[in-house]
Amino acid sequence: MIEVSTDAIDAGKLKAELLHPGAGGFCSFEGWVRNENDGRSVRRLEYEAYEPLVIAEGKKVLAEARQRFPYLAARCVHRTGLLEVGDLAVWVGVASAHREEAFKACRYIIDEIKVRLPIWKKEHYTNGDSGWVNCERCAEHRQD
Amino acid sequence: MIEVSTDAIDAGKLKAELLHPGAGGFCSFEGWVRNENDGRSVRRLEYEAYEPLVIAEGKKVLAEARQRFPYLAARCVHRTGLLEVGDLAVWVGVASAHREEAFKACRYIIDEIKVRLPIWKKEHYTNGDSGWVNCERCAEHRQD
Amino acid sequence: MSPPEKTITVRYFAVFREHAGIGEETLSLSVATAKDVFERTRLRHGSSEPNGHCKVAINDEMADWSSPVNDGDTVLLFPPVAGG
Amino acid sequence: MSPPEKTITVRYFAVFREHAGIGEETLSLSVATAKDVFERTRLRHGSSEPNGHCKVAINDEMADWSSPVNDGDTVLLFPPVAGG
Repeated sequence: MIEVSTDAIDAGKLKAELLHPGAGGFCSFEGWVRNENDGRSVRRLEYEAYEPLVIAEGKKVLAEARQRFPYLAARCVHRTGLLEVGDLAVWVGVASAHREEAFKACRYIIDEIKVRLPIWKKEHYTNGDSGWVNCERCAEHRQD
Repeated sequence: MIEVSTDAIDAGKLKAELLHPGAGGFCSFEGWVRNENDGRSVRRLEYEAYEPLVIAEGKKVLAEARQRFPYLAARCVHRTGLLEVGDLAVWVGVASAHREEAFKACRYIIDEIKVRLPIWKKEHYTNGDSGWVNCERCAEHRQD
Repeated sequence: MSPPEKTITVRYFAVFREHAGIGEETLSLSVATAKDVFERTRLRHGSSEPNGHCKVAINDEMADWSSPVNDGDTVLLFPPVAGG
Repeated sequence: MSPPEKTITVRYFAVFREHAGIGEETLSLSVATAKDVFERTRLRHGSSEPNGHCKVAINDEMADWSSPVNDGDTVLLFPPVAGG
């Protein structure tokens, strides 16, 4: 299951929903807003997502991960809106019988999410500038 | 930092202590007591640890992981005593600038802990039997 | 001979929306493919080409730049993604 | 000629402790190495050989089976570990 949320992500609650009596291993990944990117000092981040396709593509990613690394339960939530340094931007959790599948499925899910799902990140720097990540060459005539 | 605990592990509290403004990725692994092992139905587990050497060897493992996959902060807690199905037996958390180091260091730490630290696991089966894991051929004259 | 005019709703996201100053508009365009829509709206979103990092969806399904667009379709123009 | 007798404290863990029915005992043993201690206490811990899966520590330091033991040392006999 994958979700988009404008509210703070409650990692403990999400994990509790993955409990399974046959699960011996649980791996989670959290993306935190950090204070620096590419040498620039970051004050906050802004995430925009197109929810219908985040959900549709996210389901495909989870199904692919399950086929490759059979797990018992997995879940992903991505935050949108304005986030401060230290805030939780994305949470992925995978429960499986053994740790191998949990680690590999979790890694697969976050790697695919970062490149396939329609989610965009705008960095707001401490010097007042801002910029969309991966978009240096997107626009010919950007306002700076 | 590595610890042995007879009390329930509070994953949320442990994670909060790893928060770091330069951390963009956090990976955690949890070992949960599951209801089955090698085809036998498990009711509960009993963990025994020799704490002085768990701490000493555990520190070495964390230092090795940091050298191979430079992370910002890491922590591990292993539970001892009687645990029921679904209980949290071990928690490993790693925060790093990027996700690569967090995943790899977390995996390295749990893999090494499982084979190097003086911690033993006794399975109590639903049929009333019990047995120490990995010890089938340890004792010549075991009472069964 | 140019293709017949079609009514196409175009949606802009993230940097494209900011550059266009609008999230969505409905246009009459002589277009055959998603790539044609991208090029005909260049002045709006400001990007010179649908390179490998930009993506497109038609009616909420991920599509290719060569996918055909039909009268009444909604075309979503996605700048490079950056989740997580 | 057997080595001189040494006072050695031996500690048993997990299945070894259960089999010995005791966690620790102090013995006078004619031993040179950790392996000798393992073999001299075989009837206690019940294991036939210090195979690759058993481990040993001397005075709270991980050791090898060929490590020398000295008078007054504490030798810890570890059955195969199973953390996590």
